[in-house]
Amino acid sequence: MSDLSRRDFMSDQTIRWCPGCGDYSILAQLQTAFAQIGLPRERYAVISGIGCSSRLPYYVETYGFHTIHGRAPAVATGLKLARPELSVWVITGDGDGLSIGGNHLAHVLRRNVDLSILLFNNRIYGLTKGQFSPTSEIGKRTKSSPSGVVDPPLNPAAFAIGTGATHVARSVDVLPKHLREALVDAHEHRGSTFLEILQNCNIFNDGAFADYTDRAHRDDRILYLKPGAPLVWGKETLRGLVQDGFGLRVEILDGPEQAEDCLRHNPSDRNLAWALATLEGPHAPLILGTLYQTQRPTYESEALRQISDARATLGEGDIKRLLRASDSFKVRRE
Amino acid sequence: MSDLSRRDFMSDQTIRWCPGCGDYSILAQLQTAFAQIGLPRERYAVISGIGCSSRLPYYVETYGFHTIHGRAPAVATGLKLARPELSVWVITGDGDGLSIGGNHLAHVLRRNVDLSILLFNNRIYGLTKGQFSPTSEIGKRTKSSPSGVVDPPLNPAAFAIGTGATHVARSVDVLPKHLREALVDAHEHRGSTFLEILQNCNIFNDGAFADYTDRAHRDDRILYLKPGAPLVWGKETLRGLVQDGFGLRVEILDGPEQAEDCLRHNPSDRNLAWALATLEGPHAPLILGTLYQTQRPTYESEALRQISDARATLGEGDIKRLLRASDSFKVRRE
Amino acid sequence: MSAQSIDHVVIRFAGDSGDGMQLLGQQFTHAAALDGNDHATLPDFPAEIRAPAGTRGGVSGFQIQFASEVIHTPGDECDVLVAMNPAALVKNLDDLKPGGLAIVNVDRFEAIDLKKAELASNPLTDDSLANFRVFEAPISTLTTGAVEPFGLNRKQADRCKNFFALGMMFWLYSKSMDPTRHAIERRFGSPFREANLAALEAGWSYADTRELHPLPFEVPQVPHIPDARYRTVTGNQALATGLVIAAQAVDRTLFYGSYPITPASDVLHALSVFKEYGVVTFQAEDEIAAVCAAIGASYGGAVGVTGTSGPGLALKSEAINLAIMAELPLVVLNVQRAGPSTGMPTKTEQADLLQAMYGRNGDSPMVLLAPRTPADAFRTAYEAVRIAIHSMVPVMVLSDSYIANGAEPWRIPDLDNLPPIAPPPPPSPQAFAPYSRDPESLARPWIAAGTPGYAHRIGGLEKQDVTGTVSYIPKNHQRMTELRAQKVQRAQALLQPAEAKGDPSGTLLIGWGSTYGAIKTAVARGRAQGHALAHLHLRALNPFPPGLAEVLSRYDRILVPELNSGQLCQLLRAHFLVDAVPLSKVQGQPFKVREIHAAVELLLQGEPPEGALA
Amino acid sequence: MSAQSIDHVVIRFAGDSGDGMQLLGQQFTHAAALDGNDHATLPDFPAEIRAPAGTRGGVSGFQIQFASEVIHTPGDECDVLVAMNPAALVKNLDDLKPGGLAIVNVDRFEAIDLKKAELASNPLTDDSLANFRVFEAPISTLTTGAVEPFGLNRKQADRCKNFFALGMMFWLYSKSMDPTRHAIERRFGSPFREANLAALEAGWSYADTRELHPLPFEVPQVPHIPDARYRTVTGNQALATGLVIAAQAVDRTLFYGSYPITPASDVLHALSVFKEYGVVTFQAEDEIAAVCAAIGASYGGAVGVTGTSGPGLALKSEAINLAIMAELPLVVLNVQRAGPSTGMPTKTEQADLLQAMYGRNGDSPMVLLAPRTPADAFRTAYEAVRIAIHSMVPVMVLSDSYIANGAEPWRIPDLDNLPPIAPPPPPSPQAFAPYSRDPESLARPWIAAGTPGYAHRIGGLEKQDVTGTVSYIPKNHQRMTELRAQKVQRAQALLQPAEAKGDPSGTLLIGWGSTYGAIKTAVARGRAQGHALAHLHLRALNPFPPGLAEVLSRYDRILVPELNSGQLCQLLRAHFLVDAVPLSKVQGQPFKVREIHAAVELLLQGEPPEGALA
Ligand SMILES: Cc1ncc(C[n+]2csc(CCOP(=O)(O)OP(=O)(O)O)c2C)c(N)n1
Ligand SMILES: Cc1ncc(C[n+]2csc(CCOP(=O)(O)OP(=O)(O)O)c2C)c(N)n1
Ligand code: SF4
Ligand code: SF4
Ligand SMILES: [Mg+2]
Ligand SMILES: [Mg+2]
Repeated sequence: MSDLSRRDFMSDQTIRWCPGCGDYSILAQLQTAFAQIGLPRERYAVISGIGCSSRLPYYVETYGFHTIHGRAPAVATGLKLARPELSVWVITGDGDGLSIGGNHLAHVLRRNVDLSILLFNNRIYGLTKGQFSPTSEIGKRTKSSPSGVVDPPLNPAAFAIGTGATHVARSVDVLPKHLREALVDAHEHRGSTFLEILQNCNIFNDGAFADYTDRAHRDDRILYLKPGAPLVWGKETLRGLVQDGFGLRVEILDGPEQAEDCLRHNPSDRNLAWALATLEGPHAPLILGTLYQTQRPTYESEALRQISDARATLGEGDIKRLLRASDSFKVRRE
Repeated sequence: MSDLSRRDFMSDQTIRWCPGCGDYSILAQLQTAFAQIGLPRERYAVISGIGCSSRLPYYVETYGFHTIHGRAPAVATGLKLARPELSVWVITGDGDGLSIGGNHLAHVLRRNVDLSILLFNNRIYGLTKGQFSPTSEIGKRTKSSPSGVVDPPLNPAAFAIGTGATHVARSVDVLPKHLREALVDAHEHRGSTFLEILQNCNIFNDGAFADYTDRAHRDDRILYLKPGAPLVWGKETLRGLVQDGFGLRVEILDGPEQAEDCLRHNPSDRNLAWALATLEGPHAPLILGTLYQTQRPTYESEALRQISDARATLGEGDIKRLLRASDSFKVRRE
Repeated sequence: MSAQSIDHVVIRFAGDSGDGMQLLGQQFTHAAALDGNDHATLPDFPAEIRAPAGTRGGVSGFQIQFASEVIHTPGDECDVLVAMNPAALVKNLDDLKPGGLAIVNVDRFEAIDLKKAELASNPLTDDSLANFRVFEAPISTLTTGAVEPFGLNRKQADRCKNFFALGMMFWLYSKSMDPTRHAIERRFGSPFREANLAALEAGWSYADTRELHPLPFEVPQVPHIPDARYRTVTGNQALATGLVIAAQAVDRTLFYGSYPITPASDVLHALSVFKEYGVVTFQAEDEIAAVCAAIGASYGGAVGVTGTSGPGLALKSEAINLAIMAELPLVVLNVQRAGPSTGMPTKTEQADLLQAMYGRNGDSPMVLLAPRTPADAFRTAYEAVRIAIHSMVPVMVLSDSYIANGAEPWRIPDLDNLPPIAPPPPPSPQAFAPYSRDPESLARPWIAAGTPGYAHRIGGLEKQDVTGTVSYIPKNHQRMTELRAQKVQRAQALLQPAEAKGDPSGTLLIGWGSTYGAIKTAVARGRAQGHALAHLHLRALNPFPPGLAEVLSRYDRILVPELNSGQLCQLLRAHFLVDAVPLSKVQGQPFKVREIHAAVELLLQGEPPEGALA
Repeated sequence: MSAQSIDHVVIRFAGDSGDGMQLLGQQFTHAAALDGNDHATLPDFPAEIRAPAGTRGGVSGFQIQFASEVIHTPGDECDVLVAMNPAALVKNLDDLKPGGLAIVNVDRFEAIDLKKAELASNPLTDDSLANFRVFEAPISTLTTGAVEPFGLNRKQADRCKNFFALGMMFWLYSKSMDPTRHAIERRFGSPFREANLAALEAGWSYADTRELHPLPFEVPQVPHIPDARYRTVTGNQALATGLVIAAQAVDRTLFYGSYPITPASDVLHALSVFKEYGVVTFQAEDEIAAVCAAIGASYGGAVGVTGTSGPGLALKSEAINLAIMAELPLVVLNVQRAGPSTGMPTKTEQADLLQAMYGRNGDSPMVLLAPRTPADAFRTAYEAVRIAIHSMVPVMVLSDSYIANGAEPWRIPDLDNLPPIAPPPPPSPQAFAPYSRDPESLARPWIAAGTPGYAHRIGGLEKQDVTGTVSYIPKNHQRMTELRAQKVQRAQALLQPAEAKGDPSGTLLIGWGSTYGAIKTAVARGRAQGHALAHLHLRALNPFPPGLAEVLSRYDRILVPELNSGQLCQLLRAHFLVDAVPLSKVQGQPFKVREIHAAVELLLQGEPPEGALA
């Protein structure tokens, strides 16, 4: 295995996030995951848009590009087509990735460019000081919604599944190990990974996920997805998901033995993933892990294969032939 | 009922579509639907982007605005907020609405602005003379994909459901009556309707839907959705959909009596809608009608209610009070 | 206790971005305002929400000049610098007057603090402060002591130290603490209310007992202030207010479509609380949707406005062109910041002028206006709506970060004195053609979608003159291109004629936007020294105001100070073929008076004025 | 059969957009090329795919001038007009020379056809054609007859009529039909192949037997043509070819990110077939993604190129600024069309110059180049890549619809004569700093992401000089702003010095881009009449070429003909304080030689030159 450590991926730049911001933890796990994956530094490229989250590339000792608001998936697509051998990461926020950049995100997911896309969802615009974002809840009062938000929030995982994404997962800033594993999974998936990372913005939206992630009740409110394992959770009360029509229902279980009756997770079932992504209701858990994963050829492999195929058939392009083309001529001398 | 006729909604402009284009039929049904709905001309506004399809507003004798590429949903949102009493229609294409304009479409659907959005899907860029679009099939050879498209297509209905749309339906240019009813439904739905209309571009993508819509086999390949009715179709061979896990399976039925065993359509079941929208496979039918419909407050009603609430509490805004604000002062005279 | 009277004072508060320096500055400003002092402020903060504590990059500053005479800038140099830590001290020392007073929170000068500030030695003990008077105050300790009774934890207690510092400054300038007491009472709940009040009092008493200065100062009120109501407004507040008043004047809904971006977001925030005035704010998914929604609203008869800053303006450019082609009224606020690209988002600059003028495909002229001071933004926003509706054109307002966040006293206007706003008179349905024109303004009729009898279609393709149908006829395109240009040109009729203030010949300084105060003060200073100088400040940049050519022709030399690489200068040279000389500052900071003054001196000596910035 | 020899001929084919006029024109062009005629073409078609048949709006035209001497334009007026229907006839009649020949498809002059063309009476029978020679040919009937054997339906048979018309013209100008025969054989399957061939032959025979003209004409080949290989290229083809050759010259992958838009799409089409050359084309979801992907590719070491037209350029402006700030090479093709907004998408214009120059937030200079003819687009694209990589800057190429679709003979270059393209030499990993600079060009090193030992971060925030870390230091921003400007300025070193052709004093005509041929011909004509005239044509618009100031100073009068409202004129006035006078045509059509000639005459008489267009 690699003898790299997190330290090898720490740049010399002062980190400019607020003390207590969830971004610190994500950064640490990303650096650790990079070491664990074991590629040399130069094989990683971290591409971001604009936002607090998008400052991340400055802090990672790899190639990095802090681009413009919402456009990181497009920049990353160009890079990946030019350098398919790189491990390319996209860092974005709920505003950057789902508001101004939603279309690029949708298209990169449908194309299945081999990128690991990390969406830091803090349900707020951090860098611009606290306006609501497309994932903010209805009724939330922010600087730009003093009477409460009226836009129903976008569901990031459902949105990603709807675009045809091949790998959709979720993790959270406060669970370092879970997050690290999700990051390594993202790297390993051939094609686009959409990893939503719930992240606390302690300045403008403190405690946005505390209902689920606070140590006090975490164990009772988080469902960790594992392929093949039953969809159950809870310590005080054991709960499980059962199929109900095309959807899911939460049931209280009498004991661990009942878990066997519950549905088992199958990440290759996109309809189940859809049901998991859209599950709502008073006892619905926070669902973490890989909701959906499938294999499809990547965009860049298909695009570049057309080039190698053409070369295999026609030979390496000959400039002279290009210049002359079929319709070139010498003037008939009279 | 209204004594308006289609003729009342025909403008004096020469129509500039290719002879044989599917757009003609859609235009005719829209004009007829307008007459049937029965509002006076000035109560309709038709807002489009750019594309062959987006030329439509010029041909309808109502208010109309041919805007810029991909942005019609945004223009329409502003109009609807300014004039909530109008019946506002958005005309867009698979390029206009799903490529450059995909993000505006996603956000207008999530917000549930009361708009009737008609996406003319011909799976090609018509106006720019035949490049592939986000709905073109893999492998398709076009001017910009001489070796075949490598981008997997976007599924418009699945995309719309993924954004949180409240009304998702599908129709086709060659079935005037079905189309007209779908248009009237779109108007009647309070909130955003996303109506995908399959449309033949006989110049650059002729016969794109012929496998399903040709008279010869139409009756065997189209499933018409009706609330409460079993999901069956076919004349030569009767087929039906049955539930299979979280998804659907096509079965050959022995006879009409077996239809009763098939699943029945429930447009308020979003998970079923998802399964219908993503159904694929050798015998999968073309599914037409309302895949999904639910009621949620519209964006403009909620946004404007904050204004009426404020006025109810604080009274009609008084300019003098605004100018003075709480921090105005007179200089203390010494 | 008596006090020593002085004419004007410049103070700067500097600390970490979490230290509450902006709040402190605002409270001091309010006190000065109530005392009838003229004042101008300059907040200067980092882009990060909580930039790393103790570092130079994390320093947040607030400067105010207040005076017993009319002033126009927040001042070049400070009389007093309040520094909450070493980074704040060293970063601002350059701007402290020789002999000026540095009030320093000595509790933050430990080795670790010096390291964070990248200092090799302690400025309090080495020679760096030799030229200044230094007052060392253990502000953190004293604050913690003062708030002890209220049961705050260490961090919470330390947060009160801005009010301690404010109390000291109130003593030093003999300001009443009542308004701040009220503000604390309104803003904070228990126990923070009590703690902050205690810190404020403690600061005052400390300054008094420790004799921060032998005698406190007093800045008397400005004589002959009209007995009117005033407010201290920032440029962004004034823009928002101007828009609301203008929409009411024309009796239409104000629609503001925007996407958050520094430093324009506060306009969105300000407008979104004006619900009872019928203002509709729409936070869009991006800048393109924001401007398009404003255009849609305007098509529906509302006053469609969109606001952004530089990079956002770039994104809006395609859609602004739609408004130009559709000939719909639209107001675009561009609160400029330092570019290009993301640049320096919280710093000021005037470098979007040529983007505003030309940043669209095709020949696409639009009206450009620029406010000169925070208060002036009210009138500029009002005029923008007026012209947009009068001429059926998009109008851009070029504000900047300095105006947006700076504050000054604003005399609340008498609404009856504002010019009326009226759309072109609509023709009868029979006589109606979408692109018929008012003979004076050349404006086409503004028919709100939904109006019975006028259904019609518009769009971004070239239009046939009068009928508005799509047209590819060559001569028609030429004619329409000319009409669009003339329409903008004719908006001159709504502008004040160009007027130079000062000497009727000699050297003319021309500026636009936020450089007003610095240029005006520099010209006054130069004239006091006997130079023949005048100042002309443009509110309208397209079209130029009537009479500008004539004014320009009267002067031998023309100097154009701008916070960009010479953009207005370029326009003046091209239009008037005058050898205007640029004075370009591109540092994310406003001009200092002395920089302009020095440039004038150099110019008069025949040297390139740029030397003034070296 | 003998033929009458003439020097040059202008013919125009006009019919419905479904009538195949463009194909017909291309075939005729190819025949002229093979005969060694110099030639220039002007296609002119509607935006609609199949605009309504028979209407004026639906007319598609193709004009070619071919000659036995060197020519530079497709000609002001036609010698022959081939009109397939009444709309095509009346719409083009203004451009037919008095006494010129109108070949008319009389089968399409029924009442219904006249109505579609909005004609009250039949031009063949009223007086409208009195000044012309008219040849009435029942082209539809004859074609249907000729193709009868091949079992086509009515519609299919009628589609062959363009080849019938072509056969007639081949007879009239004594051109060999072989190349067209081959083309038909390659392009069409049975039975269309046979039918089209039959139509072609029938047209020839008909012209021969019916004596379309007493004697056919012959345009001899241009004397002294170098014995080299040629191709007839359109501007878009030449751009695509230039890019591929440039990328090969620097041994990097060519990456082209684009979103379809008329008239730029053909560059995407052309490049997407060059797979075996390793060219990667990416059809993005919009223009923003297209340019961003090109920037990403360039960050990865590829030659990143993006292409679009006016409205698309507006959308790309924010991202181009990122390339300026990140100092990455990028080539942006802007194939201009008539604006503003959607404008007239298939018509030509040069009105994006100032958008290209200034349409970005902040001070954001970039290099601008413009090809002057279709063939010249090859060299311009090559130079654009060369400068982008040499100076690590974005470079924009301003082509237009006229160049994009027009064609002319191009002498295939000898690759050894092209200047080399080289990135700034990379420093050692130890000495590496992302924003260190080459002392000559000021370019920073171009390190492809993935290169071991050089990992670094870049972005759109202002950069610290040398290190490239984020910096808000005021003086640094000034310095970096100046460096970005100087870098563009220093690209002058790669440009040819400014040179005026013609008289050394008197009146100078300055142009840029596609107006080259018209200005050159007009200057020649004026000089032949004894006027002292010269012509200077700019390939580089930013920076201007070396020596331009000196050239300008030699002339008394400067006239700037442009297809816009005076944009280059504005830049020249501002930069050089010269009283340059604009000649502005904004009609979606190129200049005619006579318009420029007339403007010169007026100018020399002291009148405003605009009168020439009235
Ligand atoms: C074109 C453009 N529009 C707007 C902005 C201002 N802006 C910067 S970050 C941001 C949103 C940040 O929210 P999010 O993506 O959720 O990131 P966070 O700060 O919460 O991590 C906005 C609106 C910008 N920089 N550029
Ligand atoms: C900003 C911008 N980019 C590109 C174009 C060119 N363009 C016009 S329509 C179109 C796509 C049309 O496809 P679609 O929306 O599917 O409509 P259709 O013509 O097929 O009905 C494109 C790329 C444009 N007009 N504006
Ligand atoms: S504002 Fe919020 S998201 Fe941004 S750095 Fe601070 S805590 Fe983190
Ligand atoms: S190109 Fe296709 S979509 Fe466009 S008008 Fe013609 S047939 Fe219709
Ligand atoms: Mg966020
Ligand atoms: Mg289409």
